[in-house]
Amino acid sequence: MAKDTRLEDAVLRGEMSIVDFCCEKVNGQIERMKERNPDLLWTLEIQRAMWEMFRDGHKNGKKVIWFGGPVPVDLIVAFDCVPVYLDTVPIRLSPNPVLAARFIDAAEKYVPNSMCGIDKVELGMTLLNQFGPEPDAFVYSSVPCDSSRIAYPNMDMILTKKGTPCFAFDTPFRRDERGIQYLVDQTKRFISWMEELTGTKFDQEKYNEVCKKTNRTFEWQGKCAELRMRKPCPLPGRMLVLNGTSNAMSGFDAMGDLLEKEYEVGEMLYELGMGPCPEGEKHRVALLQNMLWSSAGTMDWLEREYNTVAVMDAFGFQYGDIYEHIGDLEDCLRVMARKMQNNPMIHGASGPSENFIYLVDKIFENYEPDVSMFIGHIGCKHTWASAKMVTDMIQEKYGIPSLYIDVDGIDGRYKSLDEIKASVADYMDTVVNK
Amino acid sequence: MSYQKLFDSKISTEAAKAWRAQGKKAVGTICCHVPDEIIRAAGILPVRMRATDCVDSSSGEVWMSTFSCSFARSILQYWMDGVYDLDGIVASDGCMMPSRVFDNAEYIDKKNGKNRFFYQIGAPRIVNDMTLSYYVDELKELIERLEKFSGVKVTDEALKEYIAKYNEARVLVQQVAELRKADNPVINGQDFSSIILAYTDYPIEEYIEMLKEFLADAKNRKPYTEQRARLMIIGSALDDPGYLKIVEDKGGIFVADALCFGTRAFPGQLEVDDKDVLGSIAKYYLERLVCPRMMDDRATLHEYIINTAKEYKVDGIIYEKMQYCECWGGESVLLEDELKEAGIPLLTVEREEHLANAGQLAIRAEAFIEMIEK
Amino acid sequence: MITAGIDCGSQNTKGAIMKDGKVIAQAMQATEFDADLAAKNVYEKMLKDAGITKEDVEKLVITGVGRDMIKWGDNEINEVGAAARGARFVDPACETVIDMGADSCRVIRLNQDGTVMKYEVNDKCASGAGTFIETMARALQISTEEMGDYSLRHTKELATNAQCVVFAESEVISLIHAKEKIEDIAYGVHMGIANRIASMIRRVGLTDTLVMIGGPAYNKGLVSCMSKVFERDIKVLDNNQFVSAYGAAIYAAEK
Amino acid sequence: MAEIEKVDYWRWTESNWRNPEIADVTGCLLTAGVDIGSTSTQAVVLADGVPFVYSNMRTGNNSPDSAINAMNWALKDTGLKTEDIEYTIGTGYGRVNVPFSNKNVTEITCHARGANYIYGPTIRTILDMGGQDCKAIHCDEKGAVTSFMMNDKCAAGTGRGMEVIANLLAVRVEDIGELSFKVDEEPDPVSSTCVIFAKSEATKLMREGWTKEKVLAAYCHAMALRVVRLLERNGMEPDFAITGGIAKNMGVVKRIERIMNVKALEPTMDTQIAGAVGAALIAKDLVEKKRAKA
Ligand SMILES: Nc1ncnc2c1ncn2[C@@H]1O[C@H](COP(=O)(O)OP(=O)(O)O)[C@@H](O)[C@H]1O
Ligand SMILES: Nc1ncnc2c1ncn2[C@@H]1O[C@H](COP(=O)(O)OP(=O)(O)O)[C@@H](O)[C@H]1O
Ligand code: SF4
Ligand code: SF4
Ligand code: SF4
Repeated sequence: MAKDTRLEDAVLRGEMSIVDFCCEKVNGQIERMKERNPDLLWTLEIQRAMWEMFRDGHKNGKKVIWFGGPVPVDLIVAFDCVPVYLDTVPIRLSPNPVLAARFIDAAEKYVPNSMCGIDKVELGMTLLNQFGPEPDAFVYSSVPCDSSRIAYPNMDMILTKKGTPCFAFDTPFRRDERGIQYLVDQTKRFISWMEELTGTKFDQEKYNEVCKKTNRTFEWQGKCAELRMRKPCPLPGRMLVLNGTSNAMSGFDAMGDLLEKEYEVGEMLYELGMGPCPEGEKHRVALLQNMLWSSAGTMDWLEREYNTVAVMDAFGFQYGDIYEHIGDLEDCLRVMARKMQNNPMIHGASGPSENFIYLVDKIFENYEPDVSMFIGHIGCKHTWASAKMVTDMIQEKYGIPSLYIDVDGIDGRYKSLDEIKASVADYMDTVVNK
Repeated sequence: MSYQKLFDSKISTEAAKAWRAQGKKAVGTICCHVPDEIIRAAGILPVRMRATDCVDSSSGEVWMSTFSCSFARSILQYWMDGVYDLDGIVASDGCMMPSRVFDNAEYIDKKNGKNRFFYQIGAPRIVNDMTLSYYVDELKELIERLEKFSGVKVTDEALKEYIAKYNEARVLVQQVAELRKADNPVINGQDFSSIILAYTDYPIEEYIEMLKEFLADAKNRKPYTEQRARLMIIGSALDDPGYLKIVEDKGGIFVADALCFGTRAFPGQLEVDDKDVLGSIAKYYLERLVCPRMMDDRATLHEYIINTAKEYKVDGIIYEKMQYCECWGGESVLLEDELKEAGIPLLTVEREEHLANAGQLAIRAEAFIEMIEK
Repeated sequence: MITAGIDCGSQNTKGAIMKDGKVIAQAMQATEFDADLAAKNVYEKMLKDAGITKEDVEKLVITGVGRDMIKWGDNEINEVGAAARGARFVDPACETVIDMGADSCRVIRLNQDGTVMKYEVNDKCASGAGTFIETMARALQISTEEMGDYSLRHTKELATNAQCVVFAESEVISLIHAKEKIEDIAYGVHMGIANRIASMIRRVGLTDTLVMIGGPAYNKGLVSCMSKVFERDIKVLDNNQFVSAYGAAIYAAEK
Repeated sequence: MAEIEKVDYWRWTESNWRNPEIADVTGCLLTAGVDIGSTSTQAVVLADGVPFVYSNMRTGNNSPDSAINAMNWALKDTGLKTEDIEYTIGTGYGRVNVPFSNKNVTEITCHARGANYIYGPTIRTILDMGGQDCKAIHCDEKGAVTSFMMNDKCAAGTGRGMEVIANLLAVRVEDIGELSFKVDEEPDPVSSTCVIFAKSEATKLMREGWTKEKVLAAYCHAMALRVVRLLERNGMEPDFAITGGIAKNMGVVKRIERIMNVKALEPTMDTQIAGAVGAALIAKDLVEKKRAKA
């Protein structure tokens, strides 16, 4: 039976918005899941909650705010607006190369094809104006990543022409005290800007509520991360993708609920001595760059074929900061600033390479992987340009060599799942299993 | 001493060698937010690093991968090969590529037990009062480090002295650029590019002398008369007059540019506020037009390009994009349409630091010239 | 114990039969479209040469890019593992192996115990492999085998720049028009390849000993250019085209 | 030991032509264009701006010889000699090597002018697909170039790749187009259009039991996709036409039309001579301009 591609075709013809597509897709998945695997429904709920929130934002009388890079999301939520984390779009579209290609090609009309697929999709979607609800504002930052530093200001200019207000944070290159203060100062301006945008005053009470929810999200996320440190690791590698979403949705109950559930299930599996590897965990791998969004199937396959589980990826790894003095605005702003600086992969492992090296070192220390893979997204040239330093460190300190392969995490046309698997298999056979 | 050195684009290390022979320090600088005035005031010679004539960047590639801008990668190669024998590097985070040159150079240096001087300035990408004060703080820290390193105290007097010198050079370079406005200019693109590149290697005093001598002699030079089209060049870092030569051999003449190694590096004058000398420096460097690394002055950059093209009576613009250079690569989104609106023809070409496919550039350039010649 | 290995390359299929750590037969044939047939022919020829039958062979292992096409082996091993084993067999001291074939190039760094420490594979552009040289030889109107000798006789350090096989071909032709000598052009071509694979080698780490295997290793001009780039001798093993087939046969004898 | 080439499947047919409607050219203004491409060479002679004779042959290893041979072949049996031509323009990648030319002009300018003549003044977008490169050209109603774009660095997706495949599969390049439609379902494009890797990929597919037709379809498909990107980047404005040798390969042309959802204009003459015709027309303009001045 041929696959039903009516939804995809509608998007390709420009007749359906991305948001509607994602909502329909996720609802379809949920229906199927109800029949086949009702136990796993919880894994999809967050997707539904998020995409429907994007879709219905205007209907619910809220402002829809696009954001890219590290920005104080909790404040957007506290102003009762819908925060749309743009990176979720390319990541959501990437498993379908044809769909991603529509937006990538639209962007490539202007920008070089070497630009990161994440940013190409975001720019392409803006050029084609196909997200769905028109954004009421766009907030972004000068993340230390060239691709987004080019894509965002371009999107800013396109949106500004239409009269959409935009706000840009200047992310300091280094992580230090001066940088934190710098971000706090900018955030204060951002609060006034939001007041003007929404026509409401900043509400400390509402913000406190959001802080609590965010804390809950990061506490559970921390616990899930700890679960992954256990041996055998009870959670599948594929779920690492969620780390991206958690950032965008941390201020909502749904995210905390999901992670709590993930933790419960993981704890249960651990008790039962079960995990994603059918014959028990033989190896654990750390991904030095991002998750393979376009080919997450590689993770399932590694578990099945090699009993090897991905325990952490460098772009999803968080040592999430927690608000300690909720109610103390100055203190909370500092925590937020720290989050903005520490966030490893809201386009993260960027800034000075030493941050990246430090981050990966922490992963090896905490998760004790015995396999190291740099499955490098080609768009992310600045991580590629630190890769040797990082892998040299791993070799010297932990005695583990690293596999390098080039992939396009968003554009599946670059390398197929089979090609990626073949390269990984060669490595597993020759270097890991000797 | 003659000004002929101005026309030799090869990297010259003699000035740095002579400087260091006196027991003084010389550092490499990378990118546009490193104020040379400060480095000189600390008694240190700044040498702006470039990669002219680098044929093989395979060692650079080992560290920075094939997915890196070859200009940046070649600088790392030169650094590793010892082409630049200097006491350290001061960089500003222009785009991520030079930042990685800096990171890798520092890492390799430590690994080899050398421990030279390394400092990277975090330069804002947005211009307002808040970012300016952040930049001032970054420069203050730079000064502290430099003082410790060279043992020379950076005083306001010294800063003012060098500001005056660099201002003088700015005026002179602008005068050289003026020459290009003539219908039959006495310098072409290759000449101008070499003149700008010379600035990277020599102490400012020496550079000023050379410029003065050249300007005094300029009217004796034979004007270029055979050109079929007046061109402007914009895009990624270009430190190779040989590249311009290919186009000029086909009958074009470059009369204007918007390049890192071009007029754009010497705009206006650094106005000093006696009460806040460092602040004046910061203001000048932050506010001057640099490149698409800045996030909020794209419109000004585009305006600059269009106005310059008009002012210099340009027939067409050649926009060269280094492979893997996002910074310049992504500028087309709005620029293309704006140029179209202004009626300025545009040719976009990809390139690499090492001039590999000269023939391909030649054919594009020639066809472009045929298209725009009057 | 008798084992066999077959290396089904993109251009040639090579085979070896080993008995107690010694090679007793080897054969080679162009792979062409029917990899299965080529492998069968190679296998039969070897059996005949060795004077044994299939039943005498305890285990047959297949390697090479075409290994998926051959279903009658007892096991398979990937190209990296085979090359590593083979190279260690022929030269027990080797640390880094450059395995160049018709379309591909791999650089493999070995641990002391002969297992693979790390490796690099070029699979995006054919500009650093045998076919590149073949195409240039055709443009120069000499045979691939002659390229090496011509290059060794160069009198000038000509540089060629183009990476793409096709553009390189026209570059070579324009050099001929420019009356450059074939010797110098051949040298330029080899130097270009050596420079292109230099970063692969540096990435796995430059060791004291480098060995080269695969068909292009017969090309003395190429080898000499590589020696020049790395400032050290490149060892070329005997029977270098068969090394991976040995590796497969050795793997068959393990466990 | 020189290599023995068995049958050269990539050798497309060379041709020459004479306009049957022009019997006598005495008194006519004769101008010529010689296009020395990477793969093919054409010589076209115009009589008062109307095509009189042309030849189309393979470029040899020596461009000046190719130019002379092509010209001689075109003029064969006309009683004319190269010297009888008033003005000749050389174009193509070997344009500087036309010994008897008065001037040289790039193939981009010439193709636009030639296409304007062949397809009429409504032509706005021209895709020139040759042996080693691909160009998307925009022009105005006079056939003057307004913008253009070429493939960079990598020759993937050009005629040379097609020739390699032709040789590999033992199919004549002329037959590729037709054969490539003899498939039940359009296969996915080959993933690599690199000249070398496409060969190994095609070999691999053949080993997996694909038919020749299917492999050809997959290759034509990939090639079409590649050039479409170039077209999209430069913008597509009708009317649209394809020139160059690959324009004769319907396997690629039809696929481009399908992907872009446009119809290319039907050529009225050999698409490979567009460049040379353009050169000869520019030659005519120059002579007329000069005469007007004098
Ligand atoms: N004597 C030789 N001199 C130079 N090159 C050779 C020689 N023999 C083989 N080659 C080259 O080696 C390549 C084939 O090597 P091989 O290892 O068999 O490749 P593969 O394993 O990819 O089939 C061809 O490109 C060929 O040109
Ligand atoms: N009748 C034909 N059918 C299909 N392909 C053809 C035909 N004639 C020529 N070609 C192809 O066209 C290409 C040459 O195109 P051409 O425009 O002449 O190139 P160039 O101008 O670069 O020399 C060759 O690769 C050849 O294979
Ligand atoms: S993956 Fe890398 S290049 Fe892409 S957006 Fe993130 S940080 Fe930037
Ligand atoms: S701006 Fe472009 S050319 Fe300059 S260093 Fe960055 S990537 Fe390279
Ligand atoms: S066509 Fe040329 S450059 Fe492109 S991948 Fe192939 S060999 Fe490399």
